[in-house]
Amino acid sequence: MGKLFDKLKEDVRFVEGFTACINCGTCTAICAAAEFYNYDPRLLVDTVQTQNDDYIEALLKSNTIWYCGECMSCKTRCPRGNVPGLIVMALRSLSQDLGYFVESEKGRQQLFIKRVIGGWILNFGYCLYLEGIGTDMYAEQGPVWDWRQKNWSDVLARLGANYKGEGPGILRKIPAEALDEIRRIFEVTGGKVRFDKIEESSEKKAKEMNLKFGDGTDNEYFQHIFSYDNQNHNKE
Amino acid sequence: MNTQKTKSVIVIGAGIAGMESSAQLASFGHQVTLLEKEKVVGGHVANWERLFPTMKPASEIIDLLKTDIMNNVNVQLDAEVFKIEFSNQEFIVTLTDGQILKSDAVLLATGYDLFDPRGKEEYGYGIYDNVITSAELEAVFKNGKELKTSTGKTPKRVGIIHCVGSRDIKAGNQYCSNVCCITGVKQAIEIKEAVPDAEVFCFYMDLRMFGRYFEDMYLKAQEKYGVQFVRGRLSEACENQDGSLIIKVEDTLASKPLKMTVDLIVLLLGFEASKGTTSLGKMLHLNFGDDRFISPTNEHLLRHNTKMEGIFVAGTCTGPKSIIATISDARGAVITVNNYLNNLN
Amino acid sequence: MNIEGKKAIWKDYQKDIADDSYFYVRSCVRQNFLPGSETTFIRIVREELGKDIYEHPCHTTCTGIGYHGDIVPVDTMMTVVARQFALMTEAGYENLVPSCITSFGIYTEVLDTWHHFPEVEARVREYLRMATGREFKIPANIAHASDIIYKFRKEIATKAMYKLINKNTGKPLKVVEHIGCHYSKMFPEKGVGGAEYPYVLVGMIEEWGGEVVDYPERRHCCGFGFRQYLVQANRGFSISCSRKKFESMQDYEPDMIITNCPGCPMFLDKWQYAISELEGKTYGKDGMGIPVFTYEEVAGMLLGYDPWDLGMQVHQVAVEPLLDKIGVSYDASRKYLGINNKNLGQPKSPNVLVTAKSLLSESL
Amino acid sequence: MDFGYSIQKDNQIDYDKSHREIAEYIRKEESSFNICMSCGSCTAICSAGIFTDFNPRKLYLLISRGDIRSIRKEIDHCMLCGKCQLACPRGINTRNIILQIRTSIKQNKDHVF
Repeated sequence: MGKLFDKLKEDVRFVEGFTACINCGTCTAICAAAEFYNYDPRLLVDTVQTQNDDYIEALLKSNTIWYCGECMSCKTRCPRGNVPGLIVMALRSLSQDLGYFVESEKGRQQLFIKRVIGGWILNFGYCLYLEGIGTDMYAEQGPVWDWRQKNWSDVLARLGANYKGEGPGILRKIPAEALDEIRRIFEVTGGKVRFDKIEESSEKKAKEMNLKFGDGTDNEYFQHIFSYDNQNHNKE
Repeated sequence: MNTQKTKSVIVIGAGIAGMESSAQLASFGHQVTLLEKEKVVGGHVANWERLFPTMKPASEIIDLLKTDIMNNVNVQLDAEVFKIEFSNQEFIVTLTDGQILKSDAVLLATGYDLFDPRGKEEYGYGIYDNVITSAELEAVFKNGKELKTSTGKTPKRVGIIHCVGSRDIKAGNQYCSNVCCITGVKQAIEIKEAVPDAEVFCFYMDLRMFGRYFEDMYLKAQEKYGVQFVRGRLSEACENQDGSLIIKVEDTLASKPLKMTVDLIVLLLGFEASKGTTSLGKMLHLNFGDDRFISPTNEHLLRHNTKMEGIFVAGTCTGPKSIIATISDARGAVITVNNYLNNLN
Repeated sequence: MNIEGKKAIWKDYQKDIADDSYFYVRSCVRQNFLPGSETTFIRIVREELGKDIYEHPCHTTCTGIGYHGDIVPVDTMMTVVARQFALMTEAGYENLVPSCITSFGIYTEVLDTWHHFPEVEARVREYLRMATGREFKIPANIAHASDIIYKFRKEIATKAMYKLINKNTGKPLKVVEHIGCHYSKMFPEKGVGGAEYPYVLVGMIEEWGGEVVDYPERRHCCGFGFRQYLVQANRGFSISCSRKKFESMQDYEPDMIITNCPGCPMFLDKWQYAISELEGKTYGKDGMGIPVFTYEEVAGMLLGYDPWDLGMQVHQVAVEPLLDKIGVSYDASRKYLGINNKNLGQPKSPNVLVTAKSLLSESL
Repeated sequence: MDFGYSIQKDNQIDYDKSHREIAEYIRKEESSFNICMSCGSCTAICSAGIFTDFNPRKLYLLISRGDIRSIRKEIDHCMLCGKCQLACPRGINTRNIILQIRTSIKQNKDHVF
């Protein structure tokens, strides 16, 4: 039994989501990622099932584990009670903890999610925060969103929000002591370690790729991982 | 010894296992009573039209078995067992109608029920009109009806789904039901015979062609009838506005999701321990396997004995079997029961 | 289609939904994109249904998008969830009502994991103590906000001014219901109606006079896929998923789409715009697209609330055609105004997708 | 308008819209095409498969499903050595199938490819 497989078994989601796979393809048949990427959850589970370190390491360094959208449609259907979606989540966590994620184009995108979503969580207490969502980076949000963003405080007020306000309500200012608790939780539970590892591995990789690395969103590496697509993720 | 008094046995369930074992036990000179809760004998096989792999009519088998039990077996129809007790060296079987029967031994041939496909919600049985079961298709053939969709059209494309209620932990049945694969091949051929222009697809996980001539049938289905086999389990079926259905599977050998419209879906239903098998087995405190079928004393050598002395088992109450296997199993049970009765004094 | 078959399944998935005293936890996506829906939910629960619903100012995100974006470790997510439970316990509530499907899925998953792995719960309790000194009780009941509206759909129907009926033809409106994946795909028994034929929205639609469309890609994900939308390079996946649904539903000519998930309505709305720009293709009639609503917006609309108080002006696909079909009265000139009729200008028109405004100017 | 991404093609085989002309042609010309059981003996022994990702088993399968998006470039890998024919447990005339695929591609290329 491989060391990496043993590591996966330390993740409760892997224990919940992995039983012997019968290779029936029920998961792939309704997998959205299998429709639009070179991806087959059945094969992914079958690879993990080999318990072979070389195969699993290759998987952890590949684009393959980053195609899943975590919709969990596979959980409903597997006749053996597997959850490919949970197995993917365990693989992604391990890939980041080992710093392997930067070895694949899709994996490197974790820095974007860490800085944007992670930043919003720790600084505002929200997973999303309107001030960072503009049609410059999210063009599909369209003209109505542009209008709303130009007038956000007025529109939010009309829709009964408590934007940046005290007390309860929509987009209220979350009290500093609450945010401190969240940050302490991240320190105690390994969230901060994960964040630091993502930064540190990404910085190394940026050097290797000769891309300028810096804080925030306005640097070469960050812009690259946000927008670069080698156009080879869907052979068809 | 000819001084020995005749011994009696009650056989419960007049499917093919019960009929065959009753006839043989009678031929050994025992006094046999065969109880059947339905109004007719023959069990599931009586509802079948033709049998794999010979394509012989099922009625032929049933008729032969009937003639065997006609004279020297006491057949009681509409006879449902209420309780079974053992006191002073004999079994006392009480029927739901109050009738009381006594015997030296009891042979359970209580068989199986077909899996209820409504348990696979995503297959849409009972919701989408053109999703039917293998048993319903068999009835169409048996009644000499034409194969039509719910809207009366002749199907142009039919999907046959293997392993419905078998090899499915979520459906509560992890085991293989043995006969569905070959039944699927048989019914695919029959559909092509009925509607030669129809495209027929079998969606399977493994094709378990274990019996004599099974592989030949599979080859014939491909070679002569152009039946197509897709290795992939049905994930979901959805209905189109015209009542046709969209099937979603992975073509696992191509490693691609596959979607196709079919006019008719046939679900190959797996076996489950019948209600009778379950209730009588529990009443008699017999052992059950994880598959909820009755466990004999020894799976290899004592396949017909149970932990209760004088209680024996035959046929599919100990797990899914083909007709061929069921008949052999019934005959094996006969030897075991016969030895037991002869050693009583 | 045999509805009796669905009814039999719905019977098997009756969910216990608390009757009063709700502890409300908000949705990050909706606060940012569809705030009017949360305002409307609280208004309906308090004013129409007269229920007690409490919101703790110190509650935060459940980290759901970060967790499913895989930057937040499972233990971190669980401890943040435990903190929400602690706030509820301290406030003396035990009926949790998340406004978000991702959160609902996460709360359900956490409780399921703790049930099977008590040692994990013990570990998380210790983490929470170390980080915050807080303790918590397991919620007695978890119901998604849409479960509450479902539970009281009949009360809402009796108070409603309108029905989901075309006032000109008298026929029921054809409604596509879209269920957020994490509502019941992970734990079918936790969702009203289960995973394959969820009833939570169907129940509302039937009760309010509409007719549900069961189309082949009904169960398909909208395509959010967390990282798949967040990162621009991956959005081809997201838009393709929604497009697949539109292609599958268009032949049924639906009048509207109703969803119970925060992200889905935003995506099903915005992707219609993006598809029209990329392919020149629009769905629905007159090139105006198929309007997309949250269940609160629909409830509020039928109760006679002003569409612009519900927040329908922030939709990209114009809602006016649907409002007109039902006969909802609204003041088109107030659509883009702020409080006290403050003039906020108007959004630009897209290149392809027809908006109510440009339709108006054409008719002039 | 450029959003920085584009709508993806769908990997899902849509059997209702797929191109089965090639399969129909081959079934006519080489009926042993029907009896393949996808055992993979041909692929295991295929000389071309050693150096390229040519996979005769998969090729036949995709053709019978009408998913011919990739076969045109695939088919030229085959060197017609005929080893597959020796390996096939059902004696399928694999060599002739390849030849027939090539002919039918020529015949169909205008409206299929």
